Amino acid sequence: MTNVDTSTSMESPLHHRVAHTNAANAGVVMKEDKFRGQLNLRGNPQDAAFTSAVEKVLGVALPMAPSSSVRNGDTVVYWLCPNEWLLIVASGTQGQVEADLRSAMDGQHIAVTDISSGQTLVNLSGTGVAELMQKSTVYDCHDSNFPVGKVVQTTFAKTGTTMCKLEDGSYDLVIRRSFSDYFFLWLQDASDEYGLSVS
Amino acid sequence: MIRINCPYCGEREHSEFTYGEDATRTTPDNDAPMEEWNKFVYERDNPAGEHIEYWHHAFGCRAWLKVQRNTITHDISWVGLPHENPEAAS
Amino acid sequence: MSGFRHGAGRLGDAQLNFTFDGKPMLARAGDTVASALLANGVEVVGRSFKYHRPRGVTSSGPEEAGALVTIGAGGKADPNARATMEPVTQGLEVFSQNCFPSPKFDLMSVNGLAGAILPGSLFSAGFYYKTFMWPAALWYKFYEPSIRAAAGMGVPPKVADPDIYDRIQMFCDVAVVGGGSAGLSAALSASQSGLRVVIFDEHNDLGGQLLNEANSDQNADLEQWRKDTIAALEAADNVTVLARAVCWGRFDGNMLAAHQSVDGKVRQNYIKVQAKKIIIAAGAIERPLVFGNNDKPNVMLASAARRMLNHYGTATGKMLAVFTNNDSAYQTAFDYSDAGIKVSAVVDSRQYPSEALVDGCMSRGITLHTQAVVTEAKGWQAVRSIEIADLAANGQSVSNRRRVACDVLAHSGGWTPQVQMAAHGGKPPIYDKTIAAFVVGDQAPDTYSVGAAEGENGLLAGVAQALEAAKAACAELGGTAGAVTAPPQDRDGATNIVPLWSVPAKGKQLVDIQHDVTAADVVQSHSEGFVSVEHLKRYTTLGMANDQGRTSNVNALAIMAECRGVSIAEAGTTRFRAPIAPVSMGGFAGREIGKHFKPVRRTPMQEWHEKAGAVFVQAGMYMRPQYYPQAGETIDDAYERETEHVRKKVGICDVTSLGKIEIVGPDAAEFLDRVYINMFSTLKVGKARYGVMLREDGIVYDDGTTSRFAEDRFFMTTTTAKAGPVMAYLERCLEIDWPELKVRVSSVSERWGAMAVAGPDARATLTAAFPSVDFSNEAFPFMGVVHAEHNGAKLVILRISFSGEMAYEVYATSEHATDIWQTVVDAGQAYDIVPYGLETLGALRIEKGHVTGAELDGRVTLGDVHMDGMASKKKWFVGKNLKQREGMVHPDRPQLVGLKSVDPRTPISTGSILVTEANATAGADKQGWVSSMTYSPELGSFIALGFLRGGKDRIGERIYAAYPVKGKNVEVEVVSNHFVDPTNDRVKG
Amino acid sequence: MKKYSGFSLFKHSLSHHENWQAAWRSPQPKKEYDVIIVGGGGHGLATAYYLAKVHGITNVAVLEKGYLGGGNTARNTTIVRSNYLWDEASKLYDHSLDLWKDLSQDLNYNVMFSQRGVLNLGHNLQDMRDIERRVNANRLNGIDGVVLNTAEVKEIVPIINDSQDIRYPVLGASWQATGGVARHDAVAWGFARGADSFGVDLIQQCEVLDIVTEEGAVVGVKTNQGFIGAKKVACVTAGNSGVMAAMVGLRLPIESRPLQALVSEPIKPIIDTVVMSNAVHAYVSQSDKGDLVIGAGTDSYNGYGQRGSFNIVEHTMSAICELFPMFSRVRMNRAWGGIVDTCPDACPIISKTSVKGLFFNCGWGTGGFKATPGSGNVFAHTLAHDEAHPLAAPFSIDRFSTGHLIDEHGAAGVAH
Repeated sequence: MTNVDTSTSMESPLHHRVAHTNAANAGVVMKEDKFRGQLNLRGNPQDAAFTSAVEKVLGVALPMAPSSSVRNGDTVVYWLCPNEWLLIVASGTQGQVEADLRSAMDGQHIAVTDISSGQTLVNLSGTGVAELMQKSTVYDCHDSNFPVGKVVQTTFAKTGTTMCKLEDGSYDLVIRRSFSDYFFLWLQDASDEYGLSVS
Repeated sequence: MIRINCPYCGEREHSEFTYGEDATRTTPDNDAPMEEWNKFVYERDNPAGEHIEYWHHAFGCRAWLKVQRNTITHDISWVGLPHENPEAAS
Repeated sequence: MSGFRHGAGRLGDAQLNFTFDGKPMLARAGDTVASALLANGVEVVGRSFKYHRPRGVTSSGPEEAGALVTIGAGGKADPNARATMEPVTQGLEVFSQNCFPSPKFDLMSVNGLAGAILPGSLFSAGFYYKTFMWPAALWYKFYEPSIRAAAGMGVPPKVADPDIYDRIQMFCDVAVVGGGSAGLSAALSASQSGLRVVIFDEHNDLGGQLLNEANSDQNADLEQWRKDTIAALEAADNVTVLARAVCWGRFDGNMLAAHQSVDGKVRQNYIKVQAKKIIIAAGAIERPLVFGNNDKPNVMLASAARRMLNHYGTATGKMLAVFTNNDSAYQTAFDYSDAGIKVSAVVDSRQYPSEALVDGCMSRGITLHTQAVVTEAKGWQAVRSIEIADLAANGQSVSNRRRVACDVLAHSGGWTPQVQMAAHGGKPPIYDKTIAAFVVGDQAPDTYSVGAAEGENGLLAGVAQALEAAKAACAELGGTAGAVTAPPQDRDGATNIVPLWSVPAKGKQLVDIQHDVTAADVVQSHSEGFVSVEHLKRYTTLGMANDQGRTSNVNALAIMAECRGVSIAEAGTTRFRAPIAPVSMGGFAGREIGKHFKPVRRTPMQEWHEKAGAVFVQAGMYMRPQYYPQAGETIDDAYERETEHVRKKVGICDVTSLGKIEIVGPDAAEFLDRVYINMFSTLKVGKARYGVMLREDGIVYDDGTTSRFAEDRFFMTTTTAKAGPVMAYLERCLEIDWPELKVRVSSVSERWGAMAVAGPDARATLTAAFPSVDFSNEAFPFMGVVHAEHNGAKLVILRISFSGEMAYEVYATSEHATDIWQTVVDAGQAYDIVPYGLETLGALRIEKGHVTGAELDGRVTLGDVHMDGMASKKKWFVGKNLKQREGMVHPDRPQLVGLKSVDPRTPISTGSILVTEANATAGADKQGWVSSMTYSPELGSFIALGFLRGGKDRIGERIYAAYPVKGKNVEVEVVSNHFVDPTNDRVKG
Repeated sequence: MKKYSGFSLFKHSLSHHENWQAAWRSPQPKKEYDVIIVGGGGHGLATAYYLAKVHGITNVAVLEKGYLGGGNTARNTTIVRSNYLWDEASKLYDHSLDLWKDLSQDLNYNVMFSQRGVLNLGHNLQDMRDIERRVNANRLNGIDGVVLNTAEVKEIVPIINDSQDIRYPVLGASWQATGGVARHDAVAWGFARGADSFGVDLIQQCEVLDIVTEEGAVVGVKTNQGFIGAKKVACVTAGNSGVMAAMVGLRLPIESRPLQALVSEPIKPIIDTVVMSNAVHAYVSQSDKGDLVIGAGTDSYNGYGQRGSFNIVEHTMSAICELFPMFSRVRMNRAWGGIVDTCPDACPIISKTSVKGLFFNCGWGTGGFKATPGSGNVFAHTLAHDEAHPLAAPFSIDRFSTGHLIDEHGAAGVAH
């Protein structure tokens, strides 16, 4: 896991919900991966100067295939659009990464925006997740349509999400901060029959 | 439900999108006479049949798309980017 | 009573108890309410819609139009349930409907008597429209209330439904609608391709017509085939079997919708299936024959009588008679006879039934009447005998009427393929003479209609069609359908039907037995000119009952076609619309009710406000603090205190819900110059500027403050309501209108928690909170922008004011926002800082004459709110062209004004209408309205903002704020909308 | 025309109802008419009726491509009210409401107009402010209306969910007691029968293929039954106005979209007034037959398919179950979509056009049914006098170029 900043001055979007009493052998397990650094990157994928500069800073090449992602330790890059990516980095390092990207791409028409505190990363796993997804999203989450590593931006109940399927079959969901409480309340109800555990 | 094949994200349910407007209108010059601006802002072909229109993939990649849809059958015959055009646009 | 238990059928042995109108009864596991009621000898289960005639079980499926009951009580009462579709569960409470005091003796049946006494009923087609008009007053007082009381069927629950419903989205390659022999075969075959398959059936037991077959030794192999096929499907992990799921509609993009009944925490699942290919094997439904009193209890479809006996082990009577115009009904007579139940007659309207059938009757000693019809069913409440007669060769008259004893009459008018689902695909069905019914014919894209649903009633032939469809569907999806074993026996599908649309004899011949529409009504609507099928439907309400006309439509169309002297094909059908069967509203709602109806968005400081005892109010999707009451304070006390305190000292307010957008790129300034009416390219780095946007039609769209962080980097704020729309609008402009501009926009609304700190002590408070920042007027002037860090938080501080006081907006990274808020609050203790809510925010901005959503309601022009001067003459901007239209700049337009109570303690209600005369009444000249009001502690008076015709030039005038709703009428003075500090000194101080 | 009455009904019952005369003739089209009305829906038939009755112009044909009253007249939630915000709109709708009051007697056809009152719910402070302003304005226009609080709403609709801690609590409502509902089909049939009795030709299955003009003036229409001449042609073709306009090269400020509605199974009386909520998009009343009649919103995109996006219905169902939690077990029995023509300012167009002799009555959006008699009445005047009826004048098509718009969003909302 990432080196979470435990400074009491910080509050994750779901901090007030972790006290939730956990169901025994829950069918749905929710983990909030708090305070991950998240950057929105815009640039021209045809521009080698841009792509190589990013690769230098991140240590991984930008994923170019639609809906793909790359991972390197704590650094994850989601493809969002041909000229837009979401960078998820170790907690607390986003400032440095942003600065490095700016200096590496000085003068180029790019945009790097730190959106770390604006959204949170939530992992959903468990035997009930497949059914939970059928109730919560209009996207077909079957492996044949949603393989490991794919990145999907879609709706989740009445909010939006960017989600990625992991090797273990669990889902990482990016949830907007102001909607995260609603997201939790929905999860609580929709996973009622499977039991929900939160950590 | 209408499903729109987003050139970036693939085929998605239309609840991920928001409708923009008629994509066949051409914006008048900034200094065009008011009459022209009036026609532009208010008048519509509003066809019963093939309609070329903008959609915003608001809950997806947030791209604005140009879509050719039949307003009677809701069949979508073409999806592209704002500055592309369907060959058989009618 | 006539029905009774007879044999086991396919039911389990488990005994269940249930009650009917409180009377205890026994059932077996697997019974439906209908089969159990019949087994208990119940004949009359309810009353009909219009005439309140007795009604009993008429079918064994979704087409049931007679046995509508209410299941359960209290919040779980389920009115209009079809007894044939409801499984009996232990302790189930069943109630009859539309009758008082009991189904056997119903007071409202006088409606029926009136019909019985007069040759033709008073309640004939369209009778509503022809009477009840004189005297007019009586319509409301008497006629309509009586009609309402008599109408309706079940009694709806009066208390909330305690059950849960789920909405489920599924996806599959091949969807199969119908779990009969054809559907089962298609699904199994398709599943062997490895593709994803979903199969629906609305019954608890899959098998369709196979369940009508006797569960006997000679059918053992057929029954085994059914069981094996179902087992194979349930075992396959790429197949989803949805039993008790009525697939009720097909929508654009091959979406199928279904409601599935489930047991457990959830009552029903509303399932949407996105399919690539759709195989419709929905089967066919038997049609009733149209003859006298054909609605009488114990008149029942032949296939239903058969299923009751063979599947449910329930004999529907002790003496059966059969009336048919085709072959299929004979098997019912044979099965009953073979089961040792007397069959008193088979009445066949055809002259020459096939030899096999004739022999079948003879060998069983069943009297066969050919070229004969049933003219009338007899019996006080249920069938006790029938009157039959010979049918003339031309079919136009009858003779030689005679009585035949029986206590159940099984009839068959042929079979109607279930084409609705296929028809939803857009193609109108076509009439097939050989089976005297409509079939799909021209298939919709990606759709295969097979088996009885396409008019093929033969068992093996239907299965063959199904397998063909599965093969084709899989092939188109790049898969290979597997080979499945065909059923070990065949059933001939040829019905050799000779249509008999109605029996040529007088008497109440029902076409739609649920809405009491008679053959005479159809004839009458023809003579009155209601000849189009849609007119017929609407004029007689035929086919509008909850059986969706499944049993009535074809008969009615045929009768109408006869009247018009056109072919049935020419008469056509009404349009098929979803749902094909009634489905609960709760299913659609799913869980998206209560707190899930619409999300509540929270700001980082939400908990802080909750702890501080704030009262919250809806603001878009947010719940924002309205005010922070102290002990014993009313809302007025609270906001007046908060307002006064901000003016005198300092207050803090959560403004996180504002939209925030980062605009980056070499052309960012040019971009802003186009979307704002005023100039932003001239804005200096480190400065903020108020901006206004127009719509293309020149109406004010949104306003906010935009700061310049760097030459190519701006930070825009929008109103709460427009945060989303403005973001989408900016993206639209860049991608569609001005792709040449090098600009990128990103929403950072969620990134920043925002707080306004306002009041004379704001500077001192913030200086104490953030010592690293120089808040001096020189270093940080009005409209200045400063970046800072504090305890790990990134800060952006703007010196802008919405209150008219010296004020700052502090933006802090969201995860630190509460900490920063607390830091400011702690630092502010020295100045008794108070948190303030929307009421105070409103009071302050009204005193200052600033506009918000209450004024900018999507109807005002720049001139209306005195902002025309802001619009740059040097450049073009969105809305510039049309804002000049004569009607948009007309001097008589209502313009923003301030209003002051002449008596300072008299409130000016929002929503008052501005008039010039005191005590305005109807017809008064309305000159404007009051958009927002407050008490101004500073002015010691109630004040308001409003729009007044030509208001700009009417300062000083005394007019009235009329509020007729409460009979109020307040004299007000028209003043400038800048009540407080019009010269703006405080914000600059 | 044989008069309808309880007695006639009784008399006919003695003869098995076999001797009723047709409600209207089925004539062959003449060569030429004084006025041709395109569209045999409620508005078109009402226009024909008032042309004949009020203005004595009876050489009139109504051309209907399908069957009479088969368009939006047959597909709406039948709500009648007049509590609109702006004078122009409220006066027009109130004129209509006045005509509704004696319509059954006037037509000798029971349109079952039932003034059971209309509630427009408010769910937040701004709703309530808008409601108060609207009702105040109504009162000063002589239109009845009161503003109710939650308890008063509960008195009128005892089954409504008055809990204050739901997402959209009922804070209050406007109440127009004179509003109500009517039997929508009967309105078309009544006007048709009435117009026919004055000699107006009602021609069904007659589709207009083109509007023929000479030197900028209308001379007639080309139909699937041949050319039919007329110096005045009035298009009252909701859901098709854009298509009609295109025939003479006009473009209208109109977009056509599906509006959906649905009915439940018939149930015993449980709600005897009309409840509308723009905020949550739900409109419900109970018909005399016992059906709950529920209105949903319009699609966000253009469509002519007479079927809409089902998400809209799902949302409305959530709203209905939120307001009336006991309805969740009640079943939806039938659902349909009508095509509504909507103007940018949510107000209709009743107007001459730049083509001499060509008139349009369209753009009623989601609220046209309630206007049926009034619309026909002022449009007939406009046709007869070649100049707008005073109540119709503000709804001229010119308002878009002059900028004198009448924005009824909010008051109209997607209100039915």
